[in-house]
Formats: sequence, structure tokens, C-alpha cells
Amino acid sequence: MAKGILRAKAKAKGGNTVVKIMAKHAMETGNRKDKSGNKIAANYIQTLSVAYQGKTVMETNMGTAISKNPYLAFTFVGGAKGDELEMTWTEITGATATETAKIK
Amino acid sequence: MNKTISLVAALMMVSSSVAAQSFDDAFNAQRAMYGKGHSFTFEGQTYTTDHPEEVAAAVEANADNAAKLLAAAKDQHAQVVALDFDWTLTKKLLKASAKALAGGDFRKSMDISAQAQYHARMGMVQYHQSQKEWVIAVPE
Amino acid sequence: MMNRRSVLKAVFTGGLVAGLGVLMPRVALAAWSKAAFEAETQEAAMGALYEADPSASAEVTLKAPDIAENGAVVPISVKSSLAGVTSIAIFVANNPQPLAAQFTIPEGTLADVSCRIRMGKTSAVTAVVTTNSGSFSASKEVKVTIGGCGG
Amino acid sequence: MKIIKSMLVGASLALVASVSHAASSGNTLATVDPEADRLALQSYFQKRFPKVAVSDYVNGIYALDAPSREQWQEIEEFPPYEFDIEEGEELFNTAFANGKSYADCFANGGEGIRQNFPRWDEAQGQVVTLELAINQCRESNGEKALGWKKGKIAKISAYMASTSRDNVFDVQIPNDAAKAAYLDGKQSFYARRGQLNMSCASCHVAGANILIRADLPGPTLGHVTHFPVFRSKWGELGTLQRRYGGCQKNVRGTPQKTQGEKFRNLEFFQTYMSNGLVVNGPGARK
Repeated sequence: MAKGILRAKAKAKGGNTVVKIMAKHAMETGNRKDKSGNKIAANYIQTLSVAYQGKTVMETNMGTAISKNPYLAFTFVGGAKGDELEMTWTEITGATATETAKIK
Repeated sequence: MNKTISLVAALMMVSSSVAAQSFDDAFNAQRAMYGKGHSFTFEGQTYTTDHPEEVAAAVEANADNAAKLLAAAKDQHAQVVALDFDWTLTKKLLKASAKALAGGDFRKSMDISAQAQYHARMGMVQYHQSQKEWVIAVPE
Repeated sequence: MMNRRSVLKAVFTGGLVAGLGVLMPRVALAAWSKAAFEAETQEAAMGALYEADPSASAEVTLKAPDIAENGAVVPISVKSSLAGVTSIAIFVANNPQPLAAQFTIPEGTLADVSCRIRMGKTSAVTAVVTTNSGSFSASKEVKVTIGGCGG
Repeated sequence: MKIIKSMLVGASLALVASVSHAASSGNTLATVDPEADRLALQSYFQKRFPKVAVSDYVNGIYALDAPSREQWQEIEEFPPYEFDIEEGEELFNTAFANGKSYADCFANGGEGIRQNFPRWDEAQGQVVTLELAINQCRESNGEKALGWKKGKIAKISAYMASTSRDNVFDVQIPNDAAKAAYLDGKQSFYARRGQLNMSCASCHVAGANILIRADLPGPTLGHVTHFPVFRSKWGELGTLQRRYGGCQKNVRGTPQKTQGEKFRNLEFFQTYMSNGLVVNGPGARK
């Protein structure tokens, strides 16, 4: 399987799981102009949701103020080493994909 | 803006030279304070704050003189480029001068050429100073 | 990357969100709110999300630098000790679109999130934490400098 | 604004003056003593920042400035260069058209060797940086050289650095020819250039941790250990010599040639100054 755009570090610790996710994405705001002065079309990740065993544990809506290569960190109760997280992202263009990561 | 930068550079040249209250110090201080076209006295004599390049440019504005000044500036620039010590602005100045010359604005071209040549000359001064003085910046 | 079907889907969901927006403008929590994210003032963005203006609360902790090293990447963390937190949002007042992000916090997820935001210039950054009993906020000014060599 | 600018520059100059003594290591091939230079630089920084451990200098300005360290640590939680290391590893392991690969060009298959670069190459009679060695490897295998400053070369270099983390820098100066290259680099480092009349040392020795406009320059001790870096300003990874060119432009001078003799010698000197510190590249910077 081709590698996706998400990288995740998820660690089970004291009954909780700490999740850190980074996406490889330029997060074009639509406010920038190219060298010839034309606006560069907006293209950013709009939503990123994370599910653990079928239950959503985080849902993020993002705007233009999120940095290039967006980063998200959060903690949820539960989760065990070896379990899988499902991460689904959607771009403003409509492109979407689901990627997985294992809890360590 | 450009003027300010060269002013800073001039100030710094002052502080990095070793001798106290030389003519160069006095000149640079006056120049920094008042810009060009100002007169001051040093050890009883009156001088102006003009750079030699500006004095050379204070001639009749015509195509011939403008072309000569631009050529002189380019020549000086080539020398500092050969030393690998040219300043970024100089190239742009030379271009601007050539453009003004082509457009028939001889006065403007001559003034810019003077500035470019001054930069190129200072780059050379800096090169020679650097070769001698770099040692004093090394921590003991 | 993008195929026709996903475009169609996006257009469809986009339309749906807009339609919902008309019907019930203040409860669209999970859905990406166009009205809120594309609002050009913080007031408008908050108006699209909250019934009433959030009230300042010491139980909302916003961690942000005093001076951003680089406006393009400003680390922000928001935490809250309030009970029943359902969402957290981050606003940058002076950005072209002030709403930066909105996090839905389901039960079982801690009210503690971190992200990295862009800031065009010095601005107040506001975190709003929504619970079952209302919305609460904390603000901080983050200075953005234009550097000579680094920034 | 303009006045403030000249005052700031003036302030850093005053500092230069206050540290200007006759150095114990000389400025000629006969008298220059790299080891004395290295120890003098260390003791200079130890005197100025007595609370900072020498080993912490690999973190650059973050060793000195707490507020920016905090932000940097947040970034390092999930550093943006991780994608680049991954891509670099892939590039590194991709065979050339002739079936060979980078691993065949380097000692130990290219792993864990960053600390030995730049190195004096006796056969070539010149300083060879890691990036130069990467391109020499490509060309000797019939591949086109990569661009020097960013992209693939930076990613490969980043991967190679990542396999060398915590290895101690050990740049060797085996003979007089190498010493001459070192001396040339030392001179470049301390020589003022550009319209602002500043040397590397103006900002990164005397000016370390002193505001120059809105920036705090990092100390030169440990300066090279974290390269290549992902700079937020670039929004991507770049090599040390890309930064050199940027610095020279910042002082309003025309940059010298990337991977030219001057820059390679400068890197040789600068890396020697960080001997004894560990490799922690690639890094993230503002």
C-alpha cells in the first residue's frame, strides 16, 4: 500500500493513549499569490477525524490558519498497545482518504 | 532606504578603523550626520561631505558624461567581483543607471553610477581591511 | 488524487452543510461550518458558532508563546478543567479568516489539544471551550515579528 | 526605525570590540592551532553563558533563549523533517542505473558517518563535504549531480545525519594542506563582508543571543551539528551551504559559490569548532 499523507505517533500510557498526528500538506490558504500575481487556489485539509475501535475519539475542523504540515495532539481514555487507529482526512477539494496507525 | 544602508555601512567602517579622529573619521561622521553637499572644517580646512564619485558626477549631465561614469562604475564593480566581495545592491544600481541612460535621464544615471562606483570601491576597501583585521575578532 | 466522484460528493456535502446552516445556524458542531471558517471577523465567526458570546474563564488554559518565533508555525495548546467539554475552538483575531480550528471532544477524550497555527501579524489568540452549560474563553496576545535573518 | 537599526548594529559592534584581543592561535599557517581555536571558542561561550553546558550548544539558539526553546520543543514533538528523513532513506536506498547505490560509495554503507564530514581528501587535495561526496558518488556512477541547496540532496543528507545521531563530531586535520584549508575557512568566518560590513562572527560569536532586528542569532559552537535543517522560513529542508548563502545576502553581500572552495573551507573550520559535540541533525529551526 502506498504511504498516505499522515504520520502518527500514538502511545498507550497509564490507561490513556496520547496521539500525535502530522499530515504532509501545503495547506494553501487561497490568500497567497504566485509570481505572476494570480491567486493560488485554496487547498487545505478541512477535516481530520480519528476513530478507535469504531468510536470517534477526535474530530477536527481546520481553517486557513492551520500551519503547513498540520499537527494535532490529543489524549483519549483507553487504547492498548498494538490496537489500531483509523484516521480520515478530507481536503477542501473533496479528496479524502482513511489511513491507519498502530498504538505503541 | 538605500541611503540609510550605506550610512550604516559608513558608520561601521568608522568603528572598525583603528586610528582615532582621523580625517576619515571626521568625514564619515559628518557624512552620516548631514548627507552629501554639506561643508565642515577639519584642522582649519574646509571640506565637503561629498564622496569622490559624487564630485566626479557633478559635471554637465549629457550622454557622453553619463556613459563615461557608468563605464567607470562597471569597471570598479568588475574589480570587486573579482575579489568575491561585491555588495548585492551594486548590480541593481548599475542596471538602474543603464536604464536611466537609455531613457535619456542623464542626471539620474550619473547620480546612480556615482553611488554604484562608491559601493564597489567600498567593497574593495572592505576586502583589504578584512584581510588585515579579521584576526581581531577571534576570541582569545 | 481527486476523482470525479469525490468532487461530486464534496459539492453535495457542501450544499448540505449550507442548507443546514440556514435551518439551524448555531448547532452545526461536527460539520465544517463554511459560515464560521470563512468569516472575516472574529465576531462573525463566533456568531456563527455560539449562541452567546463566550465568557472568560480561568478554567480554560491557553498555552501560546509571547513572541512567536515564526508566524508560520505557532504552537498552541488548549486545556480545560471544566466538566462536560464538547468542543474547543481557536481564533486568531487578526487573521484574514479568524477561525483556525475546531475540535470536537467526544466523551472519553480529554479536553487537552495541541496544534500549530499561522499568524499573519501580532494578534489576540482566543480559545473557546464549549461545555453542556455554555462557552468559555481564554485569550492571549501573541506578537509576530518580521525578522531580518531568521523570520 | 532606521536609527534603532543602526544602534543595534552599533551595539553588536561594540561587543566585537570588547572581545578583540590578540588571539593565542595565529593567523598564519605556521602559527595557527586549530585545537587552541576550538578551546578558546568554547571558553568564550562558557564565560558568556556560564549556566549553559557545552553539550547543549548542539541546540543552537535554543540552548540560550528559553522562550524560543519552548516553542522549538513543541515543534520537535513532531518535527516537520520526519517526512524528509523518510524520503531521504528511500532515495538513499534506490539503486543507480548501474545497479550500485550510495551505500557503495561510503564507509560503513553510509550509515553513522556524518560526524566525519567535512573531511580532508588527500587524493583530491580538497575539503569534501557530505553533500559533495553524495554528488561525487552519483557522478562516479554515471548519474547527474543533484542541486546543492535543497530537495533530494538535503533529504539524503538528512537521512545520513539521522543514522549518525549522537555520534561525536571528529573532523581531522591530517596535514599542512588541510590546515591551510582550515585557516582559509577561519579567515572567511571572521572577515567582514557585504554592505552591512558584518562577518559570520559578528552575529554568531559576539552577536549570539543579542537581538539583531527581531532575531536572536545562534552561537557558532554547535552551529553545524543539526544541519540540514527544516527552517520554518523556508517551509522546507535546506543544507548548511544554502544557509551560508542566505547569511551573506542578509549582510547585503553577493553570496559566494555553493560548494565552492571558500564555502567548503568555511564548513571545515566551522565543523572543527564543533568537534566533541554530537550529531543531532536534521533539525528544525525558525
